[in-house]
Amino acid sequence: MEKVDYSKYAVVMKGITKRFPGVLANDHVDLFVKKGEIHAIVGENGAGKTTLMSQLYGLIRPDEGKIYINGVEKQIRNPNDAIEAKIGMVHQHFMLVDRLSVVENIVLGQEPVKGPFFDLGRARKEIRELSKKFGLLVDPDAIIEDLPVGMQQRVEIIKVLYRGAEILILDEPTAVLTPQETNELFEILKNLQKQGRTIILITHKLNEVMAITESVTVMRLGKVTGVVKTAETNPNQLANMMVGREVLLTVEKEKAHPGEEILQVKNLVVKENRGIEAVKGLSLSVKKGEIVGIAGVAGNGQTELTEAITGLRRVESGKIIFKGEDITNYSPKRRREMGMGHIPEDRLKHGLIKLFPVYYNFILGEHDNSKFSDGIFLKIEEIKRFSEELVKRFDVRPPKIDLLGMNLSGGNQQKVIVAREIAFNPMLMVVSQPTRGLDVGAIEFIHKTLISMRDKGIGILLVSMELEEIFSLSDRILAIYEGRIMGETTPDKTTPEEVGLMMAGHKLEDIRQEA
Amino acid sequence: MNIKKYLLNEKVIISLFSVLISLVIAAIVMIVIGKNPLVAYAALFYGAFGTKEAIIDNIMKASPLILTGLAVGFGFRAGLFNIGANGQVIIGALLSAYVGTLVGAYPFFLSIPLVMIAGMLGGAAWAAIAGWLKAYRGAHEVITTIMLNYVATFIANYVVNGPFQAPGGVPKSPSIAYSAQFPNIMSVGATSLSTIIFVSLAAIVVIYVIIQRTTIGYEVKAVGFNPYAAEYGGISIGKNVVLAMAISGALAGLAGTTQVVGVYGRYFGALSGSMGFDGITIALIGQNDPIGIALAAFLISSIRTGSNQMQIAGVPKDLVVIIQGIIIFLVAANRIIKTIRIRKRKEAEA
Amino acid sequence: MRKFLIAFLVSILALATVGLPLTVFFVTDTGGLGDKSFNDSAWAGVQMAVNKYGITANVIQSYEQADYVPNLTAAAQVADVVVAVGFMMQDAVAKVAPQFPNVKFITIDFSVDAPNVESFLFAENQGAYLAGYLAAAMSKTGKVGFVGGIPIPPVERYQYGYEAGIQTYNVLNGANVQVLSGYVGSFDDPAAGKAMTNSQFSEGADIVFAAAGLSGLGTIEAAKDAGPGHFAIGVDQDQDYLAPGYVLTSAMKRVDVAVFDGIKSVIDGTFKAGTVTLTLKDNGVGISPMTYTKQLVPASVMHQLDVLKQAVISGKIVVPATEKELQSFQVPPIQF
Amino acid sequence: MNEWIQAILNVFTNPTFYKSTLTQSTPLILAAMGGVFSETTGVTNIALEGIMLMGAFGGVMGSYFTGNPWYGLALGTFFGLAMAALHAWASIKYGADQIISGTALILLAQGITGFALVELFGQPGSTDLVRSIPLVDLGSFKDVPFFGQIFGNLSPFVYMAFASVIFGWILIYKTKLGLRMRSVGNNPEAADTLGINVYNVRYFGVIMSGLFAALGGAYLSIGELGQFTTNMTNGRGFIALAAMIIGNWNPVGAMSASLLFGGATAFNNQLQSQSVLNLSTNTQYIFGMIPYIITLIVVAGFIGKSRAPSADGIPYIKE
Repeated sequence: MEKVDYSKYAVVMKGITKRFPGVLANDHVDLFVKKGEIHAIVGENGAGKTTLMSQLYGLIRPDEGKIYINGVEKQIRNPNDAIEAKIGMVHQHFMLVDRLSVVENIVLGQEPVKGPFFDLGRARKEIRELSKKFGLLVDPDAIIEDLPVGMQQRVEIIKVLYRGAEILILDEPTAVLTPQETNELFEILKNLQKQGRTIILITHKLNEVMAITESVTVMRLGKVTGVVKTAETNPNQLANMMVGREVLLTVEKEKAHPGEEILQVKNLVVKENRGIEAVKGLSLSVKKGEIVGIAGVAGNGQTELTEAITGLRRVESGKIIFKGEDITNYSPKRRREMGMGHIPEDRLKHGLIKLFPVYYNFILGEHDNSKFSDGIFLKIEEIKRFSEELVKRFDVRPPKIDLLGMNLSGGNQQKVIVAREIAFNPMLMVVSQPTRGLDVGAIEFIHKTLISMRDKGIGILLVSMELEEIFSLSDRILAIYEGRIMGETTPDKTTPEEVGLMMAGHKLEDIRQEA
Repeated sequence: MNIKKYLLNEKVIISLFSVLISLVIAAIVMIVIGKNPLVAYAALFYGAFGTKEAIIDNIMKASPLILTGLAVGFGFRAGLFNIGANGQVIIGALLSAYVGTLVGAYPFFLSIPLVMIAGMLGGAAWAAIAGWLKAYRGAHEVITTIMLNYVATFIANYVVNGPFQAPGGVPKSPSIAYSAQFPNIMSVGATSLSTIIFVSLAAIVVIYVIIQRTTIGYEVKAVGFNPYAAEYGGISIGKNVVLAMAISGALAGLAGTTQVVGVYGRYFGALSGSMGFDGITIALIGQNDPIGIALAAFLISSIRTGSNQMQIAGVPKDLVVIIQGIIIFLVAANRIIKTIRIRKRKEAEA
Repeated sequence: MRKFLIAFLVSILALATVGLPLTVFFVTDTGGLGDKSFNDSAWAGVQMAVNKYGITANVIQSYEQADYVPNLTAAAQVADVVVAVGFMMQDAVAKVAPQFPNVKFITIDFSVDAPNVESFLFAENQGAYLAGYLAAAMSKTGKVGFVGGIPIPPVERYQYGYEAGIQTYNVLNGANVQVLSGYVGSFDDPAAGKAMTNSQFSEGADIVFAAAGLSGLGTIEAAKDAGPGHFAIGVDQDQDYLAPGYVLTSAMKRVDVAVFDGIKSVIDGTFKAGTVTLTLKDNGVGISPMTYTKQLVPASVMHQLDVLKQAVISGKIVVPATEKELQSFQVPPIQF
Repeated sequence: MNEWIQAILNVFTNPTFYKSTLTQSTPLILAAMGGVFSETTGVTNIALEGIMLMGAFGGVMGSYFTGNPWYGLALGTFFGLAMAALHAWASIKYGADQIISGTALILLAQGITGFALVELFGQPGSTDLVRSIPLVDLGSFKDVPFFGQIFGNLSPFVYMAFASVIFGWILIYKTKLGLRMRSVGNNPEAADTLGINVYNVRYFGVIMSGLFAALGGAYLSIGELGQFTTNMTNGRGFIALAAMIIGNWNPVGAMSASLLFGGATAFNNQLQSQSVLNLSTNTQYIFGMIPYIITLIVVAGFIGKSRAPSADGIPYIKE
């Protein structure tokens, strides 16, 4: 075996293997990260990137393999060991205590004390110094739940720096950011790099990889499928390594033939859970046979918008008109009966009942349809027959209808939801994040299904955080920012940059005027 | 149904283990205080099954326990912890006793259903308060039902010491009309086997069907498993929380009613006893399954019935409460038992 | 297996009974032993009989009221005499007793009409009457208190007898002693009893009579805390010893004597079915001998109590037992 | 009507009403503080009632066997700690349903105290009288009108109760341990990633709840009476739980709500003791309901809204 000098490397992970019940999450993974570089780990969802980093950070322990930090073998049994080894991690889902202040979150676990008491003054001072040094401005006394996502991410980064981290792991840091915020983040990262920090970036966005990293480790299905220098590769090659075949970057589709307007939203105002307005006087319309894509960064009112349209959230003011009827105050049930389908953003929260068998999940929302019940009793035989049919038609695996929802894979769960929503012949489909967390095969399937629905004349409102998805599916694109539509365009008349600017709060007119 | 599969079901094993472990712990306690557990358990068994009276008594005790067990279990199905069955028993019993005193002029086929409906409505309404507070005011049902238990007790005490008191100054209601009383199947000595057991058996079937076969059951379960998805599916959470509490309360109210129409013939003293709390034990042991609940109710009633005989053998009655506490504890922390089993399996493999 | 078990058990139980003159089973109500009230007192009576006659005795405590019938039945199956205590058991005894014509039942606080049941009732109001008079006579503040558990008939008899005693004192001595009455709502919450008593002390009462089961222990504790000049009055049993010098007296109800006499009558063969109301006359109720407080009570008051006692016994005074009777109660002219 | 005004005025000008409010609130404050400690770290503890009962029993047992009530206090708290540890063990290590585990512990406490009463003291119902913790006598301050009557002669438990509130408030809001408790109660995963041992912090919170609730129980037995009687806590644990919720999981709030409940009871006692009113015996039942109905109204959010720690009641299970 080749002898490698580990001391050049900030991080070496050697032969890391981690098994979860039924899954081999990491299969003898090797990772070499040089001191002072920005190193990307790319791969599809489920490739094992986060699992690998969680082991580096001590959140879970490897079944096999060794970890060397700066050439020295380290036992990292828990985050404390990681922090001691000067490793810090910014998680994809922020690890912030939302009711505590910024200061309290940052110093948590390493609190400065004065006698028996927690020294808030000193903590505040230290944080001010840190944020000045790295250009990460944030109000130390703000309560986390009141801060926007971008700010929260800064808190996360300061948190890591406060612990003196030399090695920073960032897990999908741009997922919740606008392109502009992303650029700011990259500036910060480069600045950190200049000050001698090593950065490991988990992502699946190849343009980001190309933009700021020095080297890349590609993972697929728990294994490393390639290690390359960024300068010596290109997105297509990386994509190939990621998915193991040529990827279809665009979806094949005919030109749309929109019909009459089926959904109109007028001056809609909706509040989010904490009582703050999340949708602020938004208007839009969807015609039969077209896909209207809503582009936006997470947390700009998309969730509230779709929930209001489907009846899951109260409307403060404004109108929702469906098939010419004002449905603003209709129950979700009534909307369903009128022909509104909904593929929800969070399939485990809204779309599926994990503890119900598949055949019960197939009738969710239609259980009192006369096809499945006589008003009191369920027609179990009929429900099962219907479910068998759908399982076959949508190729749900394993094809067992009495399996519990929780025992299906994410892709198959999504298939169940899509199948169910299509099966009731909706006229409008509100689709939110339909491919989040799915593998390429499933994504392709869902995309094709959506296109074929459109071609059958169904109106589709598509909300997605993936700009690529919006571009490849939509007939019209609307960009949303802080609960307002910033502009409308079509994929062939715009660029991702332009939409990105809208997503960051610039009005389309203003952008085009400036240009 | 595949019986073998049913018996090997993890939940069933957890219940059985919990009961077993608690009996073993109780046996150790008995040894510590110098009593022979074999003698005590033999007495327990004899007290529960040794005589005709014991068996009848056992069935009579199990009848309301099946109902409170179903009540708590149905609540659990909807994701609700109805710790207030006691209060619902009381209100149901009071109302049925009141109606029972009014229906003397009617034939039994009218008065009996009237009284039963009154009792169920009473329990249902009382529970629905907690349901409404949960669904529309966000108040946790554990707190509200505990509070409602106290309020119900005070109401009952007030009523049977005042406006609804039988002559003679004893805190009990007047006797209900003869036509509203359930007939006995048989009597051995002073112990009578009343037809109320059929009410409980019927309730098992009805609840089983509701849970497994009806849209109500579908909706209630959906709300219990995942309220967000239920709402997404057009199922009203608020309505179903109130409905589930009301059904749960109706069962508890029915338990109270059976005591009025089949045992005492009136509202009488601390009629609810510990039925409500026992219902929790029973629902947990029965794993919220109607048939499991029926079996668990018989288990608890056997322990309760037998414990009187155990007292005579010199073991304080409080031991039964300890046994129940341990069972609930172990079912709650079912991972303790799972861990023990896994450890054993590993040892066996090693 | 089952047959073996039954045989085994029956033999255990039989072994315990063979060769002894009499087996007595005592079935408590849900209050159970340790209530410092009629259950304890009844058990004391059973023990007296055990000591005197060498009978064998056992107790079954009822966990809930649904246990009454089964427990009475179980007891009647093996015993010669069954003692049942507490008026909540009335219906149950009425059901069980006729099934066991050869077993004698002794009931306390309620009566059942059956050829094998001897029932003992108590005129609690008569004992409380004397206690009330004594309290009024001893009060320095002109206010006395009453703390009840839950307003059930025996407790109410104590209350109205007590209030009648105070009224008597006022009328005969031209005084105006007031009574403060309160209920704590529970028989087993001594802390609540103590708080209620303290409230009454603060409103000027200096002697408080508690007819509140275990809650009444709080009253005694409160008197002790409040220091000299404050007294509690005990109930049911002689509770004077619980805080010597602070319990003025106890309004007693000799459940023990009743039970003992009942058992004795069975042994003597003089058992007679029917209802006996024990009164001052037969020392079934009364006030305690005041072992620790006698010296504090003026001889004149002692004398007056004696006179009143005789008047009650002779029927000259009919002590009220209910609120209604109290309202129409007229104190007859008494010469001390 | 006039006599009512007169009576109510009497109540509020009587120092005993205030003293009684303090003594009635003491067990509630202590137990509610227990609840605050446990739930701040994210573990629901409805077993307060049972822990109080064990504390009450241990207090008398220790005092009985050693003759020293302070040893009783020590034993009572030890019992409380043991109960809480059991709850912690099941709900933290084994991810048990915390409400059900709490229910089980209440039953266990009732069973154990009832059983031990018979086995150790030879009789059910109540124990013998034992020495209780002496009152704090403020000497000549007692003679100060009004205030002397309120504060002149209080049980040390009353001081302990208020001290526990100050202690709890400082610990939870002013120390690093408190910060960790709050973080664990709101987002255990986040705390975990910062190397905070979620389990240990939760064990600490739950076990502290055992300490305080047991003190509350011990007050009833060796603070007030010198005796243990069956089920002497009589629902106070549940009232304390309600006080904690009404007090928004905050020590000071919980204390205020406890004082409200204690005051309601004291008011009830004092009002019944007003001879001018001449209340019927049956009114007791109406008065008795008041604290429970207040609780219902408050938890229903008709008076202010309270908000539990985000992760309250949710077991934290790694991986």
